[in-house]
Amino acid sequence: MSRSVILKTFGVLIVGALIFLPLTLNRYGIYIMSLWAIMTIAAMGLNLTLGYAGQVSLAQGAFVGLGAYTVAIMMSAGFGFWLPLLIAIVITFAVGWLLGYPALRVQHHYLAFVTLAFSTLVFLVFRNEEWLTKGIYGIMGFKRPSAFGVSFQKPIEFYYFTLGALVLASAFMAWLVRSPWGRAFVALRENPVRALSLGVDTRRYTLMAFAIGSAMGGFSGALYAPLVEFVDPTPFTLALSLNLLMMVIVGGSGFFFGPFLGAAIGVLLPEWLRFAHGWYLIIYALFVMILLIKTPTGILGIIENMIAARKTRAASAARAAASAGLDKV
Amino acid sequence: MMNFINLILSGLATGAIYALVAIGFTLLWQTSQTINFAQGEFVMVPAFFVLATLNLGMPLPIALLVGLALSMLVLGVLFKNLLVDPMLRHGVLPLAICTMALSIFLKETVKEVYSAEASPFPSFLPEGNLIFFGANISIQSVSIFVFAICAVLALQAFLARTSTGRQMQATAQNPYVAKLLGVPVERMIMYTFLINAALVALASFLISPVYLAKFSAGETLGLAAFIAAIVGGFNQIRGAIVGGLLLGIVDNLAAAYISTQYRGAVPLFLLIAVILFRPQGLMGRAEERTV
Amino acid sequence: MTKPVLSVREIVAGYGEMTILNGTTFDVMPGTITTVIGPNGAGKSTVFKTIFGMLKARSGSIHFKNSDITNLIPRKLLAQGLCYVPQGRNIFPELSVLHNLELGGIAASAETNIAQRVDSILERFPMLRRKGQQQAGTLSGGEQKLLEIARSLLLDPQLMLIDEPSIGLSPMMVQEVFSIIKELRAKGVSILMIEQNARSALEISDDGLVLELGRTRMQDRAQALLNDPRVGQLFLGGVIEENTA
Amino acid sequence: MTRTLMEVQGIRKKFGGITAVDGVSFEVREGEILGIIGPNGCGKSTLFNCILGQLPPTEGRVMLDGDDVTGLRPSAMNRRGVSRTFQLLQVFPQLSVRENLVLAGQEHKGTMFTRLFGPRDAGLTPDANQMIDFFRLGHLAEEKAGGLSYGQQKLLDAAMAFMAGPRMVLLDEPAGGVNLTMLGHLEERLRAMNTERGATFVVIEHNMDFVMRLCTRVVVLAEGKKIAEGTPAEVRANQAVIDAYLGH
Amino acid sequence: TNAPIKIINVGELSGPGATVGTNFKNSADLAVAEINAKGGILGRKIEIVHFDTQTNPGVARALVQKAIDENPYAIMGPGYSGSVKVSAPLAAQAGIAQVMGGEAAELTQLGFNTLFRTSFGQQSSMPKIAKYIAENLKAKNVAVIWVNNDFGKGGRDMVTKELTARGVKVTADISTEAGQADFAADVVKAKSGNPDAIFIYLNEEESARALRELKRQGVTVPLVGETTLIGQKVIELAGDAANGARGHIGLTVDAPNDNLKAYGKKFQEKYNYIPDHNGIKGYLGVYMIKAATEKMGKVDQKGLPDALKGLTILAAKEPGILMDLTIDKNGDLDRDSFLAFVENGKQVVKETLPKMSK
Ligand SMILES: Nc1ncnc2c1ncn2[C@@H]1O[C@H](COP(=O)(O)OP(=O)(O)OP(=O)(O)O)[C@@H](O)[C@H]1O
Ligand SMILES: Nc1ncnc2c1ncn2[C@@H]1O[C@H](COP(=O)(O)OP(=O)(O)OP(=O)(O)O)[C@@H](O)[C@H]1O
Ligand SMILES: [Mg+2]
Ligand SMILES: [Mg+2]
Repeated sequence: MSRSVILKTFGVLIVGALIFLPLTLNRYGIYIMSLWAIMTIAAMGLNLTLGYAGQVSLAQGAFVGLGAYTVAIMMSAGFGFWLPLLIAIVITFAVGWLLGYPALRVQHHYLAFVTLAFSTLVFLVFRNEEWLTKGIYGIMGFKRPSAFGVSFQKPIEFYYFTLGALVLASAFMAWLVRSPWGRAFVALRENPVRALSLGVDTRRYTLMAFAIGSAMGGFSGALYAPLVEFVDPTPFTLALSLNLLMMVIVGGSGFFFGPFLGAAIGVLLPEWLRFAHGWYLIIYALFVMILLIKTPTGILGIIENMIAARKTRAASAARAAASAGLDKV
Repeated sequence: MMNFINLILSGLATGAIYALVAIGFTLLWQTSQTINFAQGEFVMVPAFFVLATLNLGMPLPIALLVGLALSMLVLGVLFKNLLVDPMLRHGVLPLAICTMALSIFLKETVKEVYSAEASPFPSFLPEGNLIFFGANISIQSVSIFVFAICAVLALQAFLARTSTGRQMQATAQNPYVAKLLGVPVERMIMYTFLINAALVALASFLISPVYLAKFSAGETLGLAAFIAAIVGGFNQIRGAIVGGLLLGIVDNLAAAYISTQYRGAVPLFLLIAVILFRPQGLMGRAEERTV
Repeated sequence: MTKPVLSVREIVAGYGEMTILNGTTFDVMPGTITTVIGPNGAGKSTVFKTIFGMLKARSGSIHFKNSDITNLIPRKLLAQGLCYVPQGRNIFPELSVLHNLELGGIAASAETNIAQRVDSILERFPMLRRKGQQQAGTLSGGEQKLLEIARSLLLDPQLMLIDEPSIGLSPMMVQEVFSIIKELRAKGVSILMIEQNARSALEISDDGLVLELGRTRMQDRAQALLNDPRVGQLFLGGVIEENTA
Repeated sequence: MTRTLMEVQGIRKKFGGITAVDGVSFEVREGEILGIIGPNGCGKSTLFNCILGQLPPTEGRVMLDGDDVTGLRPSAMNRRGVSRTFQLLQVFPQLSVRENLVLAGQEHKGTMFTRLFGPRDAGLTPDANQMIDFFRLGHLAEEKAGGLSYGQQKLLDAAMAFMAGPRMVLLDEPAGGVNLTMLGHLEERLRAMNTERGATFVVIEHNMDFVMRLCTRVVVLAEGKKIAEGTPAEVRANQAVIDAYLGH
Repeated sequence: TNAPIKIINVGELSGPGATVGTNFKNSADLAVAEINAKGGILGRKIEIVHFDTQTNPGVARALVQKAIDENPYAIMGPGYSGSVKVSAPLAAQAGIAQVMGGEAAELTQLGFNTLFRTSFGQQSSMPKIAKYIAENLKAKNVAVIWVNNDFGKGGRDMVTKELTARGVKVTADISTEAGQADFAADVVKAKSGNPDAIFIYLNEEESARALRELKRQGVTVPLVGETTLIGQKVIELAGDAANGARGHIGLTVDAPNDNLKAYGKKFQEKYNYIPDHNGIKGYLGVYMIKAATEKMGKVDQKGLPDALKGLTILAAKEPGILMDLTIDKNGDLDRDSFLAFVENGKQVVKETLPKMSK
């Protein structure tokens, strides 16, 4: 009981910090917090595809890009924000579904390389199809959204907007992974052959895992565009996909709160390290390596192991007691 | 026709470079199930060991030896002991991520410590061109080509023919069983990483005169090597050669006859097609299992 | 009285925080077959893993002949004349059957002629010769197990640990494996074997051992155990409520 | 009364040059317990894989309730009420024993979408709890399945196959590694399901005592071909079977 | 007060633009050190801080925001046009001068009156090149080989426009990738258009590789480019193959100018390599700020943009500015430039092209 109290207090503190801390930050701090919220959404999507369903994807960055471009192109054409947002989600869902098909044939590193290729192809399209994307010059001149007469123009306003989106996305995710689907996704990861023979339609679940994960990426991209108010191809290279992957693994893949932590490390840590000037990336890379060496299952993996160890100790004691109770026949 | 020969020859030359990088990549996979995202950087770094030694006033042959030794130490022993050992049993992914971080680390360190500029790198091979079918091709390229082929043949024979090679493969497939059969698992893994380090060092010495020594040189190279390895067949060393050469040629033909803007896309389509229709790669053998 | 070839004393071992063996103690006499029986999850396999150094003993000691072998690594144990056939599937699926077999000889001393031994084993298991070039992973379940057993015969062990050799083997193959085990005994090799197929195993054994919840509950002559009504009820298929933690 | 539930017609399976199953035909009658025996590598497991769509047969057909179900995917077969166990261990190692069982039971009601909006533990029927108790897995319910002993995993695998209340179960060496006392329980359970619910079983097994006690009919394979079929007693007396399989 | 004057450089210190940004940063540091050694600006030392955009416009925008929050005297960078475009509105809104390295023509047309170039800009160099190709070389057909990033694309668009306007046809339009090693296919493609001249707009390393490949395939038509084709660095890397290449150069360390040479020497002493044109941008930028401040006679953050506008700085008075230059009302630079050839492994200036406003 006391543990749940601790957890609840901790939760309230974090939520409180997310709501009130930005009020004390300068515009840059707020921007970083918004970026964290947006990256968390994308990482959450990848966590579904990779962490729960076990489908290695190196294309999440491309989906963020697709979402961002959809919104930027449509907003520039005067569609407001909400319709483009919806379309971005629908498009990334559909493309994600299609990208799932290779996963039906190949797994693990093979799948990783198919998705890697896809992500590079998407980058080339962003860069080369100038008629649509303005190519390397990028798209500018669209504004942050407003809703119900409330504008999200100012940094702090837009931050609360992204925070709201994050809450929405987390709620959806929490519900999804706790539904029977969540268990079926895990079954895909753990033992697809057995799952199939238990009636789990592994094809559809695989496609769904890709589609939903990608749509979360698209959602995140749709928020990224108005955050930066400029979209060009450079942020959506393979590096972004790799970064998101790193966030998921470092936070703890397959754990609900993994992406929150991972994104915090991926987005905030480089900021905190800026004092180190040119060395900050070196320190960051070192930090990630040391962290992974210490906790190869991610930060939450370690915490879970600790909790499991405590439970096991109890079971172990019970077994020892029972064993001692047996007399020699 | 002349153009075509030119394209093929120069594709082969570039392809040989890819192949050289891909070999180590395949080797690491085949003998320790490690996907090394820093493989490109591994090829970039030894050149800087050599340059640093040259700056101390050493002659080139000494500098090359020092470079080789430092590579074996840093990219072989330290890499294995500090990174791979603690992570190997946790599966492919965390280690792969770790190598991504390592690639950032190596790149940025070279940039901060040495320079962000491309530096010319002395070649230990004679300059000059040979004439093939009327087209010029540099001695450098021919040497890379020959060296890549020799490296593959030697490694292939080593893995397939010698007991040590077989033990290395056994270790990769199932370290648990290997251990209980008495395979010195630790030592086998160490061999793998030492061989890889030696390979990347040699690749670095051969390639850097063409590619220049630059902190970012590994990026394109690493990616191309990935693709080459997969296309050729991840579980066969000789796949790296086929994959590398094919990639070099396809890249050139695509740029010449399809589109330069999308030249990067064509090898990727090749990659996707190969993975989907022949996942074991052109040279690889299928992995089948009964349930 | 002869000295035991293997003596296990008060072993405590387990996985992570979980302690499975709470002071397991028993002896194996030279040149005998000893069969271990016990319910699923009793810790039988765990004992074997601990003896063979795949799992760390937290306390207690294991002596082989005259030396202390507690927590030695498998390579050292192989050199001393132990060998181990674990439960489940333990092959290199992507290597050929022949290569799998040859890898069994890694720990052999320099003077043993592995090629010749491989040949004589292939003589005994013609199936393995027939499928020599096939990838081991494509063998049937029983064939994989046979491959594993065959592989363990490449060395000259003095003590063999075999974990449920009969799983997945056809009756004829079980007979074959049991007769190999008996031949080994005739050559002076000691065998420690786990079997669920307890009756047939005890019939060829000299000694028997009942393990439950990580402790030795009974140790006696095999014949005595076979005749003991309590064992019959508990582990030979008699029906009484059994004891699980 | 004894309707034909499944008919296997001339199944052949080749792997490259190897013919693992060579034109095997037999039928499974509703409510029977059919044994399949044969030497190692004679194609029993491969036959199961072909029947259940895990592998496409090179030739031949599988009829279920008179419908051609050849090449249906295992999940579809499963939803038609045919489930199976595996010879080698096949559980979900990182999930707890209970989650393994819930998963085994959840995919049978409604469509994928109604399940999404249905209760989380739709698969946790009273059956599941009963199953846990029955297989003596109660004290392990919250353990990760990957940490179970061999025999325990084997039992869990069998329990999963029974979760959705199948009409027909194909068991691939269910007795391997299972303690004899437990095996007695398993046998009773199969018999009970057979008589009470009319469930049909096809059992591959090398434990001849088990086969003799349990099965009503036995099919014998050797080198991919059917060499005998009949009651356990008939089969046991058949010289070809003795030569190929039983030995002396 | 005597507090140091704070300048914040937001540059591409990692990612694809790292070489660009590092040159810019090092040179800016060099300039700051020189100025501080001589007592600073109006007696006050300069303090320069560097932020890394990771070559990502989103990050660049955020960092310019952060820089503005720190209320600096002036902002330097970024070097990539996209990053400049997203960040310029912020600086304009805050009224802080932004002295950047972007080359794209449109940057100074967007109407931000706090934005200043440190280089020539493609809108001034490309017309000169197009004119040379059309009038001096009398070329009818031209192949354009360019690097497909923000820098190369801008140049390619500008030169294509200028060439077309002069009746020259672009018969092969060849995009290449940054870091590309093999130019065989590109050269084959260029040849297939039967050009009378080839315009090459790549980074230094790729220029060298392209030149080698052109030589290998026996191409003899004139090769025209910018600083990035005929700089000392390219010559060093390309060897013989560079001979005969020619082009327009705004500023390079090899220009026939003592100030430039001195700068090149100092840089090389400090950093051990030859700076490229991005280096000169960073160096100039700091001196532009210095000159404008001294003209105002006070350190006035809000007055700096106006002071920079229309400013003419003479190298005789301020050697750090390297060559006389005038800043126009859009923030573009105007000054002399050169036409140079590579002969026998040396850059030889053939002609000085005067300031446009003269
Ligand atoms: N890798 C593991 N991690 C955690 N617990 C384990 C592991 N392996 C076994 N156990 C636990 O240890 C106990 C004993 O397992 P062990 O494999 O020794 O049993 P066993 O007597 O060999 O049973 P069986 O007859 O089923 O093979 C079991 O309760 C099991 O849950
Ligand atoms: N993928 C494959 N490639 C090649 N041969 C295969 C493949 N799968 C199975 N086989 C072969 O098919 C034959 C039948 O295998 P199967 O697993 O069906 O045997 P089984 O009757 O179940 O044997 P056991 O009783 O040992 O389990 C074996 O000889 C095996 O080597
Ligand atoms: Mg066991
Ligand atoms: Mg089988």
